[in-house]
Amino acid sequence: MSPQFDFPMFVAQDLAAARGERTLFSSVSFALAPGELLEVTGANGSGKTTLLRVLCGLMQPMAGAVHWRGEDIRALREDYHRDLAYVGHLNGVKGELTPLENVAFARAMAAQGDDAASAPLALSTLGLTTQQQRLPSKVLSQGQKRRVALARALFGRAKLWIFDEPFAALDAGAIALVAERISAHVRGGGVAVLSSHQDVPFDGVQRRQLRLGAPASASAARP
Amino acid sequence: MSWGSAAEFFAMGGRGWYVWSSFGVTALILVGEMLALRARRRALIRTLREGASQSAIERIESNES
Amino acid sequence: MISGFFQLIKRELLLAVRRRGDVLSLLVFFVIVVSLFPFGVGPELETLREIASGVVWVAALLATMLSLSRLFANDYADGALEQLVLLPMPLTLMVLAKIVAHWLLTGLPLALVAPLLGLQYGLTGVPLLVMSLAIAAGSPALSAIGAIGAALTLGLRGGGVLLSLLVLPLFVPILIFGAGAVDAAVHGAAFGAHLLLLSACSIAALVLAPLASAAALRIAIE
Amino acid sequence: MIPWFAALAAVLILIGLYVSFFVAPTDATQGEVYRIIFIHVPAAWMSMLCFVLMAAYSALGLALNARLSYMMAAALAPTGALFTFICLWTGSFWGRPTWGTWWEWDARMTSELILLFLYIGYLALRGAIDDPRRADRASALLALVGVINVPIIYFSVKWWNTLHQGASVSITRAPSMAATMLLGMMIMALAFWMYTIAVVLARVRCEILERDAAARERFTGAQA
Repeated sequence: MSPQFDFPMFVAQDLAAARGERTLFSSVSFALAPGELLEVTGANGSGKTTLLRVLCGLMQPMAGAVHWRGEDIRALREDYHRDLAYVGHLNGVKGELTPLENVAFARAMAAQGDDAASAPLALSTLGLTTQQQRLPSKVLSQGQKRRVALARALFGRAKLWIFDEPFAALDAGAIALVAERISAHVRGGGVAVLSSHQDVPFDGVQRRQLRLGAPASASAARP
Repeated sequence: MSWGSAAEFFAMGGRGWYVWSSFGVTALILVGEMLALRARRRALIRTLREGASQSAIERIESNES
Repeated sequence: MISGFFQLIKRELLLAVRRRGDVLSLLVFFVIVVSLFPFGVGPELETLREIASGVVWVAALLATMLSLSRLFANDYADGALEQLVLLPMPLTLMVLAKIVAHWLLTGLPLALVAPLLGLQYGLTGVPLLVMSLAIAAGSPALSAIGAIGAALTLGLRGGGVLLSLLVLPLFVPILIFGAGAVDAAVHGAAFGAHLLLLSACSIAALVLAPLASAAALRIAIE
Repeated sequence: MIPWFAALAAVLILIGLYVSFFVAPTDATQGEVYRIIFIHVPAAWMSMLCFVLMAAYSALGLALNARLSYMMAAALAPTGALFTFICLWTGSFWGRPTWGTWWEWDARMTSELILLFLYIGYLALRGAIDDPRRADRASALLALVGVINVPIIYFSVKWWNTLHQGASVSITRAPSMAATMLLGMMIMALAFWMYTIAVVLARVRCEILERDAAARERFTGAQA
């Protein structure tokens, strides 16, 4: 199914979410066409993580809906997950397994079993030496574990990338590498939504901002 | 079923202790639950009165009756 | 879809091999608990033979109970659970895979070790075989129902005690049929019905529990 | 509306007591002590009814995501647990003079005991979760799993009981049910039902106030 370029792939309609009784944000709406990147910014505790978790279906919003290719993600569920790659605050890397095993497992589960061989390639492009790839992940540093988590997502075939502060704990070299991968993905017709505190340049990409925490309803302003 | 005398009624055929303690415990629990609820409600009203404006209290009490 | 199911079981077993201590500590706990009873009840083989089925089964129940928190807690802590929920495969199937993996790491070892303890209680021959069969047939239900409890109490304070409070009452039918089977074997009575009832419970649990457990997981990771 | 149910409950209890003490005849075998049945059996019925209602409201809550039905389920739990406790207490007090043992491993009493554990599990789970949304939905799921297991537990206990002791006289299969006895139990059961409605509604109102107060506190806190 060739992606029609004008058709908005990823739409959020007046989303609202709360933590306990306190409303974090309300009537958040945006529509992303292929080849667009949305950056969610806002102070700590303004609900960035909650919004991203609602977008990938981990959390039910109090109000509003999220549509992927015109269908509500609650109805799509598994099909939606096939097109989604999510990296949250937690890396989701099993300490007892080596980075290779972690990425290979994720790759096999995401029904892209064929390129299990590309796991070493993904890890090495993110700066993990072959020797490091064979150690149990728990001995790696936080930055290296973050790379393993990103390696799982950055080289898959998912069309929609949702990353929660992907650059956290990464050094400058890694940040450039990851930013480049994300830009390439978006330029190639993918969609990306990410939250971050550092202002990282994405060359050749139409970037939109969504500010959370502003008292009035936050809507995505075109740059 | 008529009881000879009040004493006989309480003796309950020699098993009075069991019968009356069962009924007593049941009564205790039921009444206790009611009182606990009433106390909880009164405490809530008090915290609400301190925290909130007077109008909120009237609204609560008005929809009471 | 199905390859994913076995992939997940393979990973769980791989994890267990890397953390060899877990299965071992489970078995040691099982053996110690069963071996404690003679000190309380006295060493006469007559009485031990009578209580053997009950003691072994309650110990198996407690051992399974203790290892239930391992089902989701580690994945919840390191974020692997989120990735599991976001897999392109139904979460119910993935939970079933986890339950089967958990059974392979608890129910099966317990069923293999149980006959040895039976010897300790003066049982020989058929009852030992029935004991192992009963535990093997009943423990899938323990893992399945336990998975619901583990998912419900994920990340809560006092998780262990709370988990046992929720799950042990639901284990009672399994305990009754399981201990009943061994007891019947010990007294030479027919134990076929018991084993059938046990496997029926297990099959029902393996079909229904993943649904409830998946729903509980979705609630827990919010 | 609550005072109506409370008044109705009080009236019905009085009538029930009158019937159980002044209308029901002395029992041939057990003499007077069997009168405990007039609270033991209705309490057992109510403990079952509350659990089923709790599961129904939980299912409703999960389906419609309606906050109120979660609250109704939560409000039913303590009352149901108390009725289970009353049933167990009166059962053992009745067993002592009649069968000489404080605890009779009879099928009905044993499953009542397990029902009490289910109630305690429900209340413990609800107590352990702070976030109201998760507490509602997790406890609703537990109630559903519980209600599916109650019949299984009952039949397995019944099967286990007949296996070990043979068909011993079941504690609640009282001596020949004279019409007035049945009437007495029916009235008491109705009285307990009215009482439950009154208590549950009152507790729901408290729950609403509490969540209202919590929200207001945070709101006023934020403003100050």
